Amino acid sequence: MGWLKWKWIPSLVFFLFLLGAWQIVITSFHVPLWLLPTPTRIAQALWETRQLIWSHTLTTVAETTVGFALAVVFSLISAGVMVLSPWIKRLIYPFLIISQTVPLIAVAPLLILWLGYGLLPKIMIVMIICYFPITISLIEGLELPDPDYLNLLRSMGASRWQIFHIVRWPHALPLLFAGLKIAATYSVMGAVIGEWLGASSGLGVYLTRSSHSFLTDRVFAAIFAITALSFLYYALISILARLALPWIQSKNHDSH
Amino acid sequence: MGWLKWKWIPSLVFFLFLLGAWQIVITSFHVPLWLLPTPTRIAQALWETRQLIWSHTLTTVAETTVGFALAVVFSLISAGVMVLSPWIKRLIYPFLIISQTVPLIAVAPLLILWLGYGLLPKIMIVMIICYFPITISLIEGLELPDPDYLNLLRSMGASRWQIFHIVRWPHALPLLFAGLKIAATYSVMGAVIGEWLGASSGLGVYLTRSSHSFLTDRVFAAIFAITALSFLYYALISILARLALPWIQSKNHDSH
Amino acid sequence: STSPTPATTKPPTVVNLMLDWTPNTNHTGLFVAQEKGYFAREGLEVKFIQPSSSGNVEQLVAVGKADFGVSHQEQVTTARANDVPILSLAAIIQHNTSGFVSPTSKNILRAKDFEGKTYGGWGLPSEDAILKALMQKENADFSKLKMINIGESDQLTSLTKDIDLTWIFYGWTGKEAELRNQTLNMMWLKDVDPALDFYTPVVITNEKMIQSQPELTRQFMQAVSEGYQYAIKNPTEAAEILIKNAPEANPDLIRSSQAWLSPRYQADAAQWGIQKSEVWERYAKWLVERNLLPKMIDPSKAYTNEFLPEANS
Amino acid sequence: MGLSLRGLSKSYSSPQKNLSMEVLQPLDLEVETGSFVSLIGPSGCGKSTICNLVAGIESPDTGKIFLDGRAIQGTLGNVGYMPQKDLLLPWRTLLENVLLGCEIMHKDRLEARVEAKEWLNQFGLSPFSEHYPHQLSGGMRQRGALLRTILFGKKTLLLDEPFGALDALTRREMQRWLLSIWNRTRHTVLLITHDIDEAILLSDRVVVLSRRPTRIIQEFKIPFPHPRDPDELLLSNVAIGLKRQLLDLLIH
Amino acid sequence: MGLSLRGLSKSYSSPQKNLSMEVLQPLDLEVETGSFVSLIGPSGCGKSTICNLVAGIESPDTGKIFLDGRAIQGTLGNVGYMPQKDLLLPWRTLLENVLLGCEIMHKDRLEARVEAKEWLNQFGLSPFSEHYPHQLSGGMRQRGALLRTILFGKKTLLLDEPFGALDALTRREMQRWLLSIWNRTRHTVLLITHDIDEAILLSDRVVVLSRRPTRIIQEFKIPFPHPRDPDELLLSNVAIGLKRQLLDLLIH
Ligand SMILES: Nc1ncnc2c1ncn2[C@@H]1O[C@H](COP(=O)(O)OP(=O)(O)OP(=O)(O)O)[C@@H](O)[C@H]1O
Ligand SMILES: Nc1ncnc2c1ncn2[C@@H]1O[C@H](COP(=O)(O)OP(=O)(O)OP(=O)(O)O)[C@@H](O)[C@H]1O
Ligand SMILES: [Mg+2]
Ligand SMILES: [Mg+2]
Repeated sequence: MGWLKWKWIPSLVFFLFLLGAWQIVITSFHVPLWLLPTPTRIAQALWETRQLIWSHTLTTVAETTVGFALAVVFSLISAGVMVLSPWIKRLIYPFLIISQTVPLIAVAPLLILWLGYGLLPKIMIVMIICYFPITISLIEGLELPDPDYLNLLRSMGASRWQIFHIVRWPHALPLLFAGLKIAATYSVMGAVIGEWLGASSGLGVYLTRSSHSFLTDRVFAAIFAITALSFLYYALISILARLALPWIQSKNHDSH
Repeated sequence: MGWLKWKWIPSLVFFLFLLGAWQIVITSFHVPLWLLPTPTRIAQALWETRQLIWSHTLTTVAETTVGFALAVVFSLISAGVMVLSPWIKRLIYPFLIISQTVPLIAVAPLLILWLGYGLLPKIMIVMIICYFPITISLIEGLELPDPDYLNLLRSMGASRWQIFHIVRWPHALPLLFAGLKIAATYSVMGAVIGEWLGASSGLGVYLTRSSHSFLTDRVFAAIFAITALSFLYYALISILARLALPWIQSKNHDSH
Repeated sequence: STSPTPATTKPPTVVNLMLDWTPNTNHTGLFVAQEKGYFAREGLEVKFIQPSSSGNVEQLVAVGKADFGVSHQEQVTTARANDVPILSLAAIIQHNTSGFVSPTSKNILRAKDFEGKTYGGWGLPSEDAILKALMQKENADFSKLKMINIGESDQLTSLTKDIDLTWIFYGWTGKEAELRNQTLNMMWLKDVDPALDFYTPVVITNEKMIQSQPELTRQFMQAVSEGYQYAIKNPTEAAEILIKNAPEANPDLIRSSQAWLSPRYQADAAQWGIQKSEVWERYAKWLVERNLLPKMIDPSKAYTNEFLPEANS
Repeated sequence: MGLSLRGLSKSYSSPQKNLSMEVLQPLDLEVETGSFVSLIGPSGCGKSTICNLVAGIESPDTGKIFLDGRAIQGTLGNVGYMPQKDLLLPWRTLLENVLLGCEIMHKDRLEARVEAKEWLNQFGLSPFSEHYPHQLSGGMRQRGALLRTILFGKKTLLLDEPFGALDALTRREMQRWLLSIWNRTRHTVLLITHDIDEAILLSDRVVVLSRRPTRIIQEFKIPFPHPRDPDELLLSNVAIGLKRQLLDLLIH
Repeated sequence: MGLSLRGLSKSYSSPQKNLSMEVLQPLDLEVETGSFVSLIGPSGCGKSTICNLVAGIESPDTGKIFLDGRAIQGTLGNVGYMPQKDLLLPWRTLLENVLLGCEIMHKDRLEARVEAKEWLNQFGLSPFSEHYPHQLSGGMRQRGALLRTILFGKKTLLLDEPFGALDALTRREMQRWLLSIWNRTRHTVLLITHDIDEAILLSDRVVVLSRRPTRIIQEFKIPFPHPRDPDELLLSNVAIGLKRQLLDLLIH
């Protein structure tokens, strides 16, 4: 439980302080509920609709997990291909950059139009959002090992594949995990955008319905659930990274 | 004109080929215009509404530029403070991570509710989107110079501020520019989300109106304009980076 | 009654008007009032703002970020039941011109046929209730209708693909279907239950506005009213005014929509904009009976005709 | 037989002015099987380039390289190459690093491990076999790299300044190690060094290279028999005379 | 007067088992003003630690450091320190790097530039003053670092293996440079080296340190007068005798 360390205590205290301040300001200024609810109201809404939120969360988790996994698979394939063939890289790389500038919220409705209202378009949106940071960091990691390492292995007569899995891949792992963390942070947002644009269940649906019913406390409950879910993914990836990178782990430990 | 190099020719050819294929598929399968327009139709829509697009673009440019600039200012201040005071960093850093997991599209309507629908909420959204990547990379850059450099300067009796501007800052510059590039890529999307939720002009407004009038060719024209604008920002930052980092420039040139 | 004040003597009062959606023929009268100078004559400078479909006009008007807005009786009712202090000043269209549509090829003629079908909606709480009521009347099983939320997507295209029926405003989406030669079966909401012949859309403002600036409200409504009257009398010219103000929209759609909608603004009412208490009461009761409102609202506080101009003007 | 370079030349293109820079003039060199030859020469003269050519990482512009009569220029995996940097992979423990060659050659894992552990023991590295490189001192890392090169199992070794980064004492120890290993195994060794004492101590023959473009200025036979006593040898008059000669050659 | 260390001790805590590792036992050392003292000792014995203490980057556990009678332990900016790595800032040209000290001391820019250019000229670095460090060879970088230390303008210099990464020839050149500069300026120098020849060639006194925990085993006076002739000096019998003594001491 690395994240439950003493050093986070001040942050936690600060967070509770902020919540308290929020509560006091709202109640003392009589801000109406539909404008900004108090933390206790939000907690109450969370508790009252916990079953509803839970069932919506399951949908979102399914979309996010599948989309994320697919993004990882595609990243591995395309980064691998681009690293093994510089020619293909030169062909595709500019599109990677440009694709990132295409506004997702404008394209998402089209995706839904083409792919229907099932899980598919949300999975696609999550995948698109996650694909870029993972691929970019993976390519960088696979390409940047010290050429001296590569030459050493070449001098030993290692095959391309051996060089890949002995040098390039372990060298790319830390960067890959950095990319995965970013992707995890954004993945839930991708699913919510997708659901917002058309779905029958999911946290995005819960969010829209609450907002259309002027239930601002539930809107905040939805925001809380989405944030918590994203953070959970982030924490999971962080723990996975610790396990997968023992040498980095030992390095950081030694130097502190 | 570094980006107009021979090495991008294959990509360009490939891009034109894709456009051609798109055109042929649409026309030969008689896909209706409102489902997916041909590239020529999109180009036509771009040309016909060029003045309209231009005026909407100006609004978006204004929002993006101001939001981006503010994000840079806040990043500089907060990263500076966090680097100079590790205590404050420990207090704030977790919130930085968590803030990134808060779903912007859920919070954006609230922002508009609190700030009105003028330029302000869009600028805020752009700022929030840009702030994170800039700050994270800046902090990393400012914190990670080889401690031997810091010790060397300390041994010379340099002040904190001298160490900051002689070592930390130049060391952070390449990472800062990497963060700026990411921020530039996302900034336009932030403005479009803001406009989508309530505005009287901007590319997001053009996009929604076209979409609600079932003018799919103009929807694509809008997507094109947004992409082009984002890419322009990206290119600008890249050029700026070259000018600001002569030593990296010379390094890359030497090693190729 | 109001006496026109020359715009030259006083600087105009700035007024923010928030639409409910992309500029469309529901808004024609507003743009006419702008173009023809009715607002200016009343000493007003009106700024138009447009949200996306999931916008929050009601809250924005309630907090005063917008002075006036375009909304719907359903939203106003739900909002008031949640203590959001807004009210309706005029019904833009006298009768509900919305309804459920399905492609003719699917042969959905009655609510009984909804079973086993997919409905694509806006994510409004009232949708479930209306469809449920509709189906119960014919002893159909509501649980067999699949509900999905289609948000921003093109409803007509969705009808050809993933969904079987949806809820449209005939004056806009129905007209687009005609332009596309897409034939639809329409089930008008007003025919389902008299309670569902509610006002959609309406002009709204907040309670503070009518209390603190009744004169401004009256001036504003005077101009709006004249704008719609012009649109009723001159559909062709009104359409061109809207086209000028909504350059992003499809002019053909606007023209055909305007021709259809102009006679329906006022319809059988004595005056444009008039609202009846029973319409507000009926609909709110209907919702309360189905547990869709946290509490019954006071209809007399939800709307007012007070700011409409005298009938003879 | 052994390793022989015939008429090897190599130029690099200088990026700025599209000029080509001649590094090796046609160069001939013989390293007989089982002999120990040192190359010594000014910085930047092309010593590492020669190693890269023999290891097959780069190809010569002209000329051939023969290993036991077989032309091997441009082919890989023929010799054991220990580059100047230790290049231990940071994500592998010392043992895994040392086993790298066996893995690439698809040798039997278990057998290789047993052999590697025995060698690690001899090198005084047993307690550190599960350590990552950053947990080792410079000397340990360099010993690991040498061990990796030896365990790769080739009869011919290229050692490019193998002890460059070590302090005087560790360096002396390593030189003794290398000497004792070589006495047992009699590899064919081409050693690059900038330390004249080291060259005299270890080699059968020392080859002195000129500044760029590089040619061989002179060769010295080192007349001491094997096995050698390092402590006495270097302070002997013959060694001091050789050293003075070598220095003169390198300076002028 | 000069630099004097009195009863200096320092321990590091070992992270794994919360054990503390004693690096310096109480240690006394005098470096008279204008004299050149070399420290020599096995790797990891604490030589760099001594430098860090004198430079003020770290604080001693016990003991004091006096510079011309003033206690300076834990205070910064008193001596010119050249660490083992060259540590030229990659984003500054050679000239800007060399001027680092003047910038930190807020000296007059123009004057400093003129002086720096003259020194660069003397060091044979004039044509490279606008180059970035990665465009320089290792020798040039190290000369730049030495120049930066000298231009910092302190009378006392700490040089931690200043020529560690150089090949034999460049190293010889650099030693001559240092010798000739010192002959002119007569800085108080504390030099750390692992090269016995270098220590003999440059110093007035060589101090030999033991393995950890470190104490002084022995001191040697080097009896050659200044200015010295490097070529002859090292091959003289006195030097060879000293070298043998030093070696014996370090090995056993
Ligand atoms: N890839 C390359 N491209 C261009 N020039 C190169 C390249 N590799 C080496 N050189 C040049 O070739 C020359 C010889 O380099 P090499 O590394 O063989 O020298 P060396 O004798 O090993 O020097 P050192 O003792 O410093 O290791 C150098 O001047 C170097 O600048
Ligand atoms: N910050 C530190 N934390 C813990 N141990 C340290 C630290 N700095 C140095 N040491 C230990 O102190 C001892 C002395 O280190 P130091 O760097 O002074 O050695 P040195 O004599 O300079 O060696 P070398 O010749 O290899 O440079 C070493 O064993 C090292 O592991
Ligand atoms: Mg070399
Ligand atoms: Mg040291």
